[in-house]
Amino acid sequence: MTNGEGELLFVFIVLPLVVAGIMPLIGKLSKKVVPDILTNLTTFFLLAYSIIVGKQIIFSGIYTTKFSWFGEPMNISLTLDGFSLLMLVTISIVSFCVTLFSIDYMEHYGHKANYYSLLLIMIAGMNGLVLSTDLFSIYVFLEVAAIASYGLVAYGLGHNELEASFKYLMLSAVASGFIVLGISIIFACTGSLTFSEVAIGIHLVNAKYLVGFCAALFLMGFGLKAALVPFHAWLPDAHPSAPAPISAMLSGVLIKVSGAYAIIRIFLNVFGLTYALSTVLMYLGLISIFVGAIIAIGQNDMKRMLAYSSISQIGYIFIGIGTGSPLGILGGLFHILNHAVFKSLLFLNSGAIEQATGTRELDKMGGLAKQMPLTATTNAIGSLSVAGIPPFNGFWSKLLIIIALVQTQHYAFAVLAVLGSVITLWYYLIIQRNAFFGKPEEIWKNVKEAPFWMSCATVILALLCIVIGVTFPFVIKTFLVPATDILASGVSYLYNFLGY
Amino acid sequence: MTKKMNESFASLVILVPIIGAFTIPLFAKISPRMRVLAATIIAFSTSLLAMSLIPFVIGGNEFILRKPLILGFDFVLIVDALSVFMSIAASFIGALIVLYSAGYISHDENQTEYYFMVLLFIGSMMGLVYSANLIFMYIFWEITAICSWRLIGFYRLKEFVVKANKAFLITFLGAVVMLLGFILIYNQTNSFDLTTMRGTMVPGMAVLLILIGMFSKSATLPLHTWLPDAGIAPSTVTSLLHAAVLVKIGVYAYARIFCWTFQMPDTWYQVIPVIVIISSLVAAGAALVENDLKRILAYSTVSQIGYIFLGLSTMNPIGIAGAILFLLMHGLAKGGLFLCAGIVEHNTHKRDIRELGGLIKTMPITAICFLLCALSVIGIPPFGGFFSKFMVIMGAVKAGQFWIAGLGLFIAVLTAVYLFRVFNMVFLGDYSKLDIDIKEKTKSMLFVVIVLAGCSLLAGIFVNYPMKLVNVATSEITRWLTPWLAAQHY
Amino acid sequence: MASSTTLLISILLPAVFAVIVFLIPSKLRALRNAFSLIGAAIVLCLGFYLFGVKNAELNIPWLGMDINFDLRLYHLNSLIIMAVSVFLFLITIYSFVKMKEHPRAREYYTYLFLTVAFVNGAVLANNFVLMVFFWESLLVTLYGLIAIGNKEAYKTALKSFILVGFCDFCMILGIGILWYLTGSLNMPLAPLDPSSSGLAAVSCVLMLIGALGKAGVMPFHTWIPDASKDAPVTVMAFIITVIDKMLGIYLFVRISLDFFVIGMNSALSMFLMILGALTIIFALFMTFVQNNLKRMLAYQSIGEVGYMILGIGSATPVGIAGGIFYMLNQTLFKGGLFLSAGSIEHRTGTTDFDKLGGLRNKMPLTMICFVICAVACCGLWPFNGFVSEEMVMHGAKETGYIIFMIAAWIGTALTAASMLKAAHSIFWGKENKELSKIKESELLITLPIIVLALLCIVFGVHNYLPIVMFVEPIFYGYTGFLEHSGFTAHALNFFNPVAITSFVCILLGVIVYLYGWSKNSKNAASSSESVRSFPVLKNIYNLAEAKIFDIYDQGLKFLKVLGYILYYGVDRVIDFMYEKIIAGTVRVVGAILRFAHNGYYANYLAWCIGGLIIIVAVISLLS
Amino acid sequence: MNIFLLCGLVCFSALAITMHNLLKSAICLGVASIFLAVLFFRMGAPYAGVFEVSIVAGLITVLFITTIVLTKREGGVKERKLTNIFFLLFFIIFIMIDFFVMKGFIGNLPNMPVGSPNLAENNNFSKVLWQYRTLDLVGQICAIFAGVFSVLALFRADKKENNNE
Repeated sequence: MTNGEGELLFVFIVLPLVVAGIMPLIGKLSKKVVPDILTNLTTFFLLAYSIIVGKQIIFSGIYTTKFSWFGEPMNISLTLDGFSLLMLVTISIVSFCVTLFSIDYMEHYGHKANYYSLLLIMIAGMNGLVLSTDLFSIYVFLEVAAIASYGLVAYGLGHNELEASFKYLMLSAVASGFIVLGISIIFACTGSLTFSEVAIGIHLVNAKYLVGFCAALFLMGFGLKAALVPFHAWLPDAHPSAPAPISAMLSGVLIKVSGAYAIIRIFLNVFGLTYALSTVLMYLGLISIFVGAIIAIGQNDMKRMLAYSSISQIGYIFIGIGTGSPLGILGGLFHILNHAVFKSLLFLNSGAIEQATGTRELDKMGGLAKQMPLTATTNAIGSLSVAGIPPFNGFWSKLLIIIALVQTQHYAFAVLAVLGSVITLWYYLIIQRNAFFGKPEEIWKNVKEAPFWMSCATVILALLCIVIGVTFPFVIKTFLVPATDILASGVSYLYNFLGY
Repeated sequence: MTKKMNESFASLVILVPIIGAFTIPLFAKISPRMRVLAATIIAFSTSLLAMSLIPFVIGGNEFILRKPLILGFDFVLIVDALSVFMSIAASFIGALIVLYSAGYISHDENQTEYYFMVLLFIGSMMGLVYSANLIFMYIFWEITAICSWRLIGFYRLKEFVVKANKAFLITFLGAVVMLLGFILIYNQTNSFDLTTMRGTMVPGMAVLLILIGMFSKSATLPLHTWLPDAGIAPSTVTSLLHAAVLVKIGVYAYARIFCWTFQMPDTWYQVIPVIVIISSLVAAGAALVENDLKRILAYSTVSQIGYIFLGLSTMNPIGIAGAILFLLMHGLAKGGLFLCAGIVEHNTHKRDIRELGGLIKTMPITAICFLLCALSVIGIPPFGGFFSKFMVIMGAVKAGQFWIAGLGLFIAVLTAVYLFRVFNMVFLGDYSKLDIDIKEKTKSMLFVVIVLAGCSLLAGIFVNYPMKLVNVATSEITRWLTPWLAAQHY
Repeated sequence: MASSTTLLISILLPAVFAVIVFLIPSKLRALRNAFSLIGAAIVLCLGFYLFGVKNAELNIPWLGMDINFDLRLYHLNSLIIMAVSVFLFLITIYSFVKMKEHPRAREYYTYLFLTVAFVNGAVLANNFVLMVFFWESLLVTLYGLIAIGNKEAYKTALKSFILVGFCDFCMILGIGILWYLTGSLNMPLAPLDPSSSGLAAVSCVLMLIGALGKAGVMPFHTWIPDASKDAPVTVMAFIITVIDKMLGIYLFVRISLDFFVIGMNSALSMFLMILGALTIIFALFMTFVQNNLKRMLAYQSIGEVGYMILGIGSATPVGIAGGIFYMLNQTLFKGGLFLSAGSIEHRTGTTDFDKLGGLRNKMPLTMICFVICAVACCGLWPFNGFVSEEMVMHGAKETGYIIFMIAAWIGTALTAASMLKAAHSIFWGKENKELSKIKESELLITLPIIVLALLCIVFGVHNYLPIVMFVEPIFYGYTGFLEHSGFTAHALNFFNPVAITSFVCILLGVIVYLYGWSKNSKNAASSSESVRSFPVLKNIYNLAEAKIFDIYDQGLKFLKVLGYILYYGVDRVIDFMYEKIIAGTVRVVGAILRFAHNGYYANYLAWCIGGLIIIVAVISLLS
Repeated sequence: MNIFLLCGLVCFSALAITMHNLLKSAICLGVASIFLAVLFFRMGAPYAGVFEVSIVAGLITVLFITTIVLTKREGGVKERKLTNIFFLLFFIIFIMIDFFVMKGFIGNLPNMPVGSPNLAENNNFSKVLWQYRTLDLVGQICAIFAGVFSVLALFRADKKENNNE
């Protein structure tokens, strides 16, 4: 615990906030150019910063900050351990590519400044959520990101955009209600809200049923945010109407941060993964894999199909984490990173197609590979890595998850997970067949390739897919192993590190 | 050959085609001719590299290159007689096919992707052949699945792409189930490295799963329907798939995993020959009834693959040697058959054999090459096919399975019947049906077909040269087998 | 050991000649003819030299796993090599003229020499794998030789390829099982007793199928009559009558002497003799009915194979010797008959009885040789046929079963009748107008026929010469054969019961023919009508015409039906399973689930609350 | 006494949902929040009670009523018959479960561990907010920013429509 470097961590929240604040003013000056540059600079800086800070973290253990402001002792405790570093890096990668993509994409939406401010607030909320060590601050930052995302989902102002965003708002309001109920019960039991004290408190007062009830509440609340199956209904409606970069941000990162991160952090580090929790997590994961995959096959709208596929991939993450074995957790976390990368790539691709052809209907699209070669190749890479074909990154995380399942004797789960990835490949081949691989239709004769910035974003993500796939040992060693050690050590991690 | 040389050659054999594949788009920018030239040079250099490993391996010594990564996924290359023989067979025929495709798809579009995928295919095949780590073997296995998906869907028509998807899905299902089998083994021996696990007993469940994967890749009965459907691809692709590379992967994996390394529970040694013989019987029956030229040849591949599996599953030296030799002979002969079919289709644009007839007058060379290759596939002596089929049958007999050997010979007669049915219908018979006059156009296509037919004949007559390498490979495989064989009262 | 290399040369030389002949462009016909004649001559000398060299051995390591390239020369195969080389020489001379204007003559000569090379190889081989290698290569040359016939010849070529191929594959299985029992692929020195174990019997039967299938025994014979119609007559004469018969019987003898021990009156010998008898009866009944000379001779050659099997099958010394001697004689007179049929066809263009007639003064030489060979074939007294047939009869008598004797007698009678029919309708029948200006065929054609006819006479009259020189040495190695081997003693004396009965049968045959001839208004060609219309025989003949007994056609129908069953029964079902069932179920389930997502907010909320309740219940239950 | 307030709160909010007329349901919502405020005061959370009365009961209800009046769409929102019955059924089940489960929890709710520094009794609301929960303050700022900007984004439409650049 080195004080003094607190400022380093605080930057993650303050910088996007400040830039978001001044963005409307800049919006007045110049409609398009300056906001673009400014936002891309901030997201790029965040990306570089998280990697650099990450480097130090790896060598010097955990970062907690306590610093004073204008003389008064402020106790803002932010922790950056391996797991939150991994999430930070994921957030910044996807947000950088999304902002790059939206330079061209948001042209015809108008009012970029507004859009960027909301986006930056969402990033700030997510960063805050990842860094916080306190149950209630997780809830607060969760709400921040949620509010920003309501606004962004409804950005298109069309009838169904508004309706989808309203539905999303209402459902997450209910979810937050249950989360607050859970937090208050925990507060009642342990008298405090910071992870370490809650962990100690729970350990002292052996209220097993109470903790179980709170776990259920959290699972419902954060599960809805993470679009697990019984609570997934809002995602497939929110995505088609949201603008492409937003749905990339939404299903690429927001689900994982506000849903998966919260559940994993609380269940593994605070409550400690009991047999009941792990079975519930695994069964939920399995159901969401199959429900998501099977519905996705019948879809005709490309974005709805990608939304359902996100639900199914989230299922893989939860199955991985649910096993509780270090390898399973490693696989789950690796899948968080991979899924963020290739799912946002696929959404950005669908955005590019929508902008070029104006339609999202799969059966209307002909062989676009001729006119849009770059988008076709990146989409192919993305689809193959989702399905878990070896040279790309998706394969390694699924492989680790399946090995963990087999090692913990969950053979049925392993077989079903494998079947899930076959069905995943099936509907991605349907996309390929309809959108790119078939004979070019006449009406798309004059379709042009996606503009520069959009294709540049997709290429970066596609390269990332390949690079992670090929250099997976390096990626695992630097980012994932520290995160896994923390989670695998479970509740004991809090005793010796954070009990100040 | 110093150790350094072998190491470099082994890794070169894999890297040259894969990196070469990536350079093809660059050459395409220069000019179409350059692209074709580059592709053929790369393909032939791969096969030359593979052949250069023979002197090292013929002495019977093997060479293992190991690069440890995390979690037991260390990258292991093994250069021994089995892998060298397999890589030569695959790369030589692959190179010929690339040469042939220069003439064949000269006027189709997206050829760059075609050459890229073919070279990537050969490269990943080399990778698979030399890798001794189950996970890397799986990786190359999947890359070939991707390449075959793109190649089968080459003509981009809607129903063709549906067939390509079907092929990709079935092979992926099999491969993923096989991966489960690997993980079961990993669970038991917690290592993926084959070199350290020679002779260990493997649980029945893992065997079943891995077999499903192999059967899906090399198209044996329950999972074979994708291979005839893949007939819609350009015939260079089908010949690449059927003869040279794709179907051989499953069989090679069987040889490397179940003959070279693991020992299966005893019931499996009775069950596999039965499955495999039924598969080749059904495929032979189907080939007798089919009317599409390429589908017949595809079904005949399915039935010949049955023989290779039969040879390998007999677990005695002569059976295994026969199966390994079969790989080469079948590759040459079936490649020739497909390329002749390619010439016929290229000129007449007809695929249904009932519409064709009397082509021997206009295309004499193709007809003769077709006949020679057909005889080699049937297994008639002066051609190489005879020795391999003979040894496989002898292996089956020595393993005590007389009924299966008898059925095998009956299937050989069936093969003769349907191959000659095709030959009579397409090349002999009355010429009136075809109105357009067909001449044998491109010389490069003919040259390749003649080379393949010649190789089948020469391989038959001078069979003792390939046999040397095969004997070394068999002795290596049976090194751990002999105590087990003794136990089986042979 | 210079002689061991000559073994190798005897295989490679004809092959080299074949390649050279193939390379000579078809236009330079003269050069090619000359070259093939010289080649044939060299092969002839080689044959005689090898016959001189009694024993030779050669083994070179070949494929490892005790498959090695070893050849062994001893009396039996040197005899066959010599005979084949003699015939090669005669046929090459004959083909100069006959095949002059044939479009694919180049291929013909190539296949001819290749066949001789493979025959030498097959006969000399001492390792089973090597023997099968050469044996099956003959399939290819046989296919080639028949395919160069007339336009429809490729169908018969395929038929012969499939039938003989099937028999060869049975032989491979037999060899495999023998290998399984004896453990070595070399020709076993210690013969195996087939009755010792079920497997040995199966292996022996399978190898016999292989041997006899080649020789053209009953079930697998149907390709020979078709081949006689389609293939060129020289091919019929040389390949099918000489080479196949010799090779088949050679292997048959090796099986019954070296590989297995077939005791007298043992089950196996009984099986063989019944097979022989049936073949004789069936084939010769068919012979008598034919009205084309070539088809008649083809059926007759099948009949003669029946005699050989009867002889060797009886497993008595005199029977075996008789069978082998019969083989030699058969090649002579059958070859002669075919060649004379060839010369008739060369001149008149057809060999149908009703188109021919009254050629006796137009083609005197052919007529004389034809008659000599025909008479030798019937087994009339002074000729070689009589000697060998009588030995076969003695062998059959020694086994004690009279039934086989009766079959042989019927056979002789029918042969006599059919030969008389042929000779009478071709040479003595009414003059045919168009054939008025027919001349005798050139010297080059008649010379081989004359040589063969002379050989028939010599082998008949001085029969101790061939027996002592050719047949007897075969048995030197085997015990229990030489004591009572007085073959030569009663060779030619006519006055023993067996010889007399056979003479009576010939007379019976002549009477049957005369009766038939007189009944059908003196027309020789239709003289067999009366037998044809015999009540029981009539419908058998109709069935035979309708190819009921033709194993190839029935086999093809069976395979077609099997193919349909397998294709629609198994393959399409599996494909249906992938296409419809799996894809269908997934889509249906997908549709059901999609129905649940109907976009109402209340539904989604209900889902969430329901999920919460379930999770609470599960957690409280489990923890 | 608390129980009566609780029942009042519950039935008024139920009424708010099932009422057809928008205006009436807004008023019911206001009354329900007043009940809640009284409950807060009775249970010794004065600050919470103050906030509840002033903001939720006052401001939000006023906002609802003004918007409903301004938009003049008196017509009620007719939910489908099915959802009403379903809602009622669901509501009753939830109440019953709640009744049983809560009894078990409240029974063994451990007493509040005394002496943790940031409990409300021994220091005032502001100290807690500023000293101990400063991070949440930052969160509040972000939330306000998010609210403002999303309103800005959502209502930018009319400007875009009329000058439709």
